Amino acid sequence: MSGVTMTMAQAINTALREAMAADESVVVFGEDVGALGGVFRVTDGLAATFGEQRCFDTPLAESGIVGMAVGMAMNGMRPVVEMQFDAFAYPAFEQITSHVAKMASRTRGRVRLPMVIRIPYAGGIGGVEHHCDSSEAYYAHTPGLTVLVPATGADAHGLLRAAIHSPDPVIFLEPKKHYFTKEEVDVTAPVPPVGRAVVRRAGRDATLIAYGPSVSVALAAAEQAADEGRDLGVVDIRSIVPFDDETVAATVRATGRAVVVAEAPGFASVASEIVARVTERCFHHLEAPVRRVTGFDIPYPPPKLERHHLPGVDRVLATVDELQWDAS
Amino acid sequence: MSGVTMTMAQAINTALREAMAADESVVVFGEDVGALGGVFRVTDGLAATFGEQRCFDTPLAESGIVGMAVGMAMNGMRPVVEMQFDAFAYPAFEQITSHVAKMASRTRGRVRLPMVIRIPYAGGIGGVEHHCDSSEAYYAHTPGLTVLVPATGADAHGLLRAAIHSPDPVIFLEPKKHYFTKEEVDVTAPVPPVGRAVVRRAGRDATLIAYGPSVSVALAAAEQAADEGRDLGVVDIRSIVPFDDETVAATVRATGRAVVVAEAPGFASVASEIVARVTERCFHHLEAPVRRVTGFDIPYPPPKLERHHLPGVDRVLATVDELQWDAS
Amino acid sequence: MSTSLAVDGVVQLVDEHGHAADPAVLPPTAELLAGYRAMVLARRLNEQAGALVRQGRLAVYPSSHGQEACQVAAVSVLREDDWLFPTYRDTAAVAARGVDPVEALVLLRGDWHCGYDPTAHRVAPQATPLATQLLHAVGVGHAARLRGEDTVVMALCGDGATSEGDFHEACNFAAVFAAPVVFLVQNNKYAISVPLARQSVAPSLAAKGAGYGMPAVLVDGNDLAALSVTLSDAVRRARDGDGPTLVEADTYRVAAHTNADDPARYRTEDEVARWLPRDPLARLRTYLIAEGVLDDAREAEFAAAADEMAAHVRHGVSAEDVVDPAELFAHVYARPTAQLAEQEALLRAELTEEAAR
Amino acid sequence: MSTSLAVDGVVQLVDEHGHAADPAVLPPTAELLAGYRAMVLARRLNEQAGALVRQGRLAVYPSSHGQEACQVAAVSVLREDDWLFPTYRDTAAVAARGVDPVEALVLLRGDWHCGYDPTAHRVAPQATPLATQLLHAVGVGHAARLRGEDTVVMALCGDGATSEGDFHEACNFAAVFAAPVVFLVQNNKYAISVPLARQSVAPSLAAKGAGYGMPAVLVDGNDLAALSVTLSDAVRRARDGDGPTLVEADTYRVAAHTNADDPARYRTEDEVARWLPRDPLARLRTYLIAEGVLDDAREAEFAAAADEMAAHVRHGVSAEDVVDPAELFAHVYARPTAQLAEQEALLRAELTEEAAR
Ligand SMILES: Cc1ncc(C[n+]2csc(CCOP(=O)(O)OP(=O)(O)O)c2C)c(N)n1
Ligand SMILES: Cc1ncc(C[n+]2csc(CCOP(=O)(O)OP(=O)(O)O)c2C)c(N)n1
Ligand SMILES: [Mg+2]
Ligand SMILES: [Mg+2]
Repeated sequence: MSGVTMTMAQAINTALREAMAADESVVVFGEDVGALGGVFRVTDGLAATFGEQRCFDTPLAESGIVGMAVGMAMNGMRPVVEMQFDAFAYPAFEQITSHVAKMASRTRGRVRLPMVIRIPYAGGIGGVEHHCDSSEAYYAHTPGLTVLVPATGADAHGLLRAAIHSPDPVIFLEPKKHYFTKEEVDVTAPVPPVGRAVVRRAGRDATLIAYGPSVSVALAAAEQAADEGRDLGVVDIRSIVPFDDETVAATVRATGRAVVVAEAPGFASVASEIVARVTERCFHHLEAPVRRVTGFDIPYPPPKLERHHLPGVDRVLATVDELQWDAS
Repeated sequence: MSGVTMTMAQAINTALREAMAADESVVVFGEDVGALGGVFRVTDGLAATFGEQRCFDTPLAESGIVGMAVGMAMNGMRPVVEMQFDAFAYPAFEQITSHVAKMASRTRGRVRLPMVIRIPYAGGIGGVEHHCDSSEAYYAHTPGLTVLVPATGADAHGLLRAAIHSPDPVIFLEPKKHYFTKEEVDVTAPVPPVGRAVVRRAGRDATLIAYGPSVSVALAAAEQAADEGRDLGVVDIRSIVPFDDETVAATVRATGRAVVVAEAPGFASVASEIVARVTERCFHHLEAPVRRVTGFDIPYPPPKLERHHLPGVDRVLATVDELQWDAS
Repeated sequence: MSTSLAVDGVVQLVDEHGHAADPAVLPPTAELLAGYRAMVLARRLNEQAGALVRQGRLAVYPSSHGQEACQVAAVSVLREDDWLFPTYRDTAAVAARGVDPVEALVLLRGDWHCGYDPTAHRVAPQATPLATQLLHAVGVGHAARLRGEDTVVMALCGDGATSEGDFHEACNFAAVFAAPVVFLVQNNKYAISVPLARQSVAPSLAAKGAGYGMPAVLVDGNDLAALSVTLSDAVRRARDGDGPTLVEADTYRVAAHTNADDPARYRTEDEVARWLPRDPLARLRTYLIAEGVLDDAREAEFAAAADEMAAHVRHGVSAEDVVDPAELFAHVYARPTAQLAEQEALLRAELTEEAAR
Repeated sequence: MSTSLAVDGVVQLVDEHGHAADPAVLPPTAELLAGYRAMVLARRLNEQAGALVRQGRLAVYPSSHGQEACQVAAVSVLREDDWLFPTYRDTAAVAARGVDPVEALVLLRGDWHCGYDPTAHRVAPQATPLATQLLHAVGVGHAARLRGEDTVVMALCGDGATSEGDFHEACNFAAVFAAPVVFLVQNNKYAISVPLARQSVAPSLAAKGAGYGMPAVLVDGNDLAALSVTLSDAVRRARDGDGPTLVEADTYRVAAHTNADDPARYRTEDEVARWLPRDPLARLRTYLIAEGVLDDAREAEFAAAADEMAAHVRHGVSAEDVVDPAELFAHVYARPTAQLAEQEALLRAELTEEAAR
């Protein structure tokens, strides 16, 4: 692999650069994405390289940003907009649910919206209230949206290229705790397909199903379980919508046991969906009910308490322990 | 039962009247709720009876309505606001998720928001786009909100009284297809508790789990199944949050088979949650995976096509047929 | 023309008696005649659609009766490559733009959410969620500007919609980016039952322009001449790169909000009656007759065109043009997901079974 | 006082050289002296909090350095039973209102989202989602009016926040309901990195008042005297039932957005330097010395008070005051649900096990 070591933020920056260089219609805008390069520096240098017409700051209004992107996408552009933090995408919720998601259906496919809404997402950075929400369920529940969540720098790069290339609108959730995680990224690798999960680790005893910020937790748990003699596989969903039933179900059928790991509150969540659909598909292969390790059903905690809320290795392994091992 | 025959709209109107008469701090506001009495006439006559200070129209802005209600609840009132239709609550989404749901936690319980957001909800009335969304998943996934969905006139009356009385903010989803369904309602009945499901029909063979507009569908399906010799029970969830695991799990354990019926798109929905938690709790009692009959994962269809989308008796019974009856 | 950009006072060129104080500032008579004809068609469309609702052939129709001058002027000032962003109430404007009214009525007949191809006529889908479309209009305009095109976007909304946050964000974005957008607020005094006084206590809705650094004009919304001149000016400014304009049209919703509405609950017949003499068609008719360009023959000609259009609408709306339910799955994504393909298969199987019964 | 309600021109009573053109219109000297003292404390709080961030004892601090006149005046014009709605940047205002600054800093120390009791001092939690709190302010005010109370609400926001839809809806609701709210926009020229020119191309943010039918005033935000007079007027109007006022304070964010920010990326040192001579403390100090009411003894007294406050903050912020994690479940609902009780039990068991290891 002809990789370069870079942070996830740099991988995303690289993807944006490549897309902007390749296609004049790609424009980047949002709050502080211009001169500042974004509060996480993800858009660093784009305004300087591509000019203020291609990368620009907007007035401070998220509904405005998304609504304007809708119009630009209606008129031949491929906007890539940034919501500064997860909870600050909520003012744009109406635009997202009532227009971004529905325009193609509304117009019988005559008006498609090739746009990407990038959202620095989830917790683990000690951010104050409103800066750490895991909001994927809202989007995943809304038909018409594609919802991608990279867990690695390589996927952040590749999936963002795929997202910008997509004819459909994409919610692109960037696990902010990994923004500054360094990794070797091969920017020449082929763009991964949208809608495919990936097995990050094979394992015979049970399957951990995770996405985004929880993939590293699942991998660490599997590592530790291995020391204790239990062989856990890890599936990284990557694409929440469309969902890759094939990969996930095949893995769970093989192990007969599964735990879903996700940061968001568990109730009516993507984790619930994964439990439901895996159970529907693998029922007679299951030795134990599919379990969830999720955030609690509480508002995101203050920084000093977030470690209690977030699914950690211990909680994952404790849950794996409960998968009725005696029964088999 | 000392009932009076009335529509669900009248039952809600009665509950509002009683609450306003009993407590000066109860105020009703929203779009067209004053002179017009609401587009569904749910607030009919309240302005005339209680004066324009207690029931009034606002400027046309849903975030404004909910945000103002937050402030009024902070300052001693019990606002009951109406969102005109389900999809028109989305502009208020930020206020709902970031404030309504979080204020009590944010302030360590020092500021509670005793407010109710009434939302005419779901489909079945041939409404044009944006008038028929089933949006319960968005609210149910948001910790801090109580989410109630009556299926009958009596519950609409009783649960709304309970909602207005609650110290916590309540999302009150009114199945608009039942607004003009007539029913005997005993307005002197004790106010039902929040958080309790109710068994609408006992049944030994399998359990249909439904809420709101789907309860009547489930009951009709059970009726038809009975003719065909299959004894289906029906549980009406009523209170999505808090969720009554006890009642639901007990019923499913007894039958060993269950189908969840709901109008909303199934992906990452309340139906997913019910499948997941029932499976977690009843795994070894299940003869077949818990199944879902939900709306498709598509934007709400145009009026002439909605019947294809909505879970109907046939689809429910076809799914019941698939519950692996040979296996037992 | 500077008069039309004055914020104080209402721009009016032809008064309700059909009298023009200063004929020199009026648009060419031929243009006014064409506008009158278009208003005749618009009125007829409102009437025909209303009749179809009463016959149960349309589910619902929000009429622009009384607002036909706005409906026509909003469109007549546009070039073919400009864009129109209409609301649910603006079916007549959509038709004036050249969209087949039968296609426009697909929404209200319940067959689909939008029956026409928005790109073919550069007419956005008629917007239901209030004020949301104004932001799309800004985006369409800004995209054109980035490509160096001189497209202009005409964005419509009602008085009620001005209270929404999206109205504010759209005006502000347009002003900050000098986007080529004309915001035309049809102030018809009601948002369903809620009167203007509950939307705003500002002296006018045009007064909002100042807060965005945007020129704003209050114009007699029942005066086609005044609207045409005002909107043309605004379009020219936008086209020249001088940014957006806010135009408030002072008009009145003569009909109910929709057929489902009961206006007796919130306004008097007297109030409506006071507005009827200000009818946009009547005054222009008087003026054109006085000018000698409108005579019985012309009127008959226009009436015939309206008849023809109405017949086309009656016929088209009544045709049983059933949408294949499978289309529900076809457009959600460019390529249906496996999940949707499964759901479509389920529905198809059900339909086959249903048909077999 | 009518001068302070003039929209054209900036209300200024004490210029940057400490000179008062018309001493007769100034607030009583004792009041100004008290205001100066409060600004000294506010500045010290900004400095102390900044130091604690550098020491790693606070996670983050958005400083109001340079905006102390706004912070102090917003509070000094209120009665005890009035309400204050502050933002994340308004910690100094919260402290000026009598809230223990240590409690206010709980948010930024990361222990909890709000460390004080909002009802005790009638200070809402410091708002993070921009402009959202303005609507709550309207609701609090409207509720008071419905009960016949003459409470007034002071609602703060920044220049950036005026672009949000909620700003628009709050102003409009307040105007329509004549709610007793004073909107104080601290126009400090930046929203993080985004300069005012990207928020608005209107001649001023005060110009937005016209669109709501709301009196609006542009005031020198570094002139405590001008702010006090202007805000007092606005509070009086609100109290008298005459509705809301929009006050734009022309000021400058001297410090970075927060410690995490790098202003070198978007503004020059020169620009900052040009604002320093307009410092709110320096000019009032000059004026008060010239008036003979401020001398070295007084200054020493104020400095001592500031020292004491700073020591209290240092000590309080450093105290290990750990919140019981179980509290995460305690307040979500008035009575924890069975589901939350289960989750709390899980956490408690984990913590017990952790402790045992
Ligand atoms: C966001 C949103 N909220 C509520 C509604 C419901 N609704 C439909 S029309 C209407 C009144 C609109 O009034 P106005 O903007 O004046 O337009 P008009 O109907 O008078 O043309 C309302 C409240 C809606 N369509 N969208
Ligand atoms: C709804 C929302 N969007 C984005 C943010 C992120 N954010 C925090 S502060 C800030 C700038 C605010 O600028 P301004 O309103 O001028 O206030 P100032 O920081 O200058 O006091 C931004 C964009 C937020 N807090 N809320
Ligand atoms: Mg109107
Ligand atoms: Mg600012």
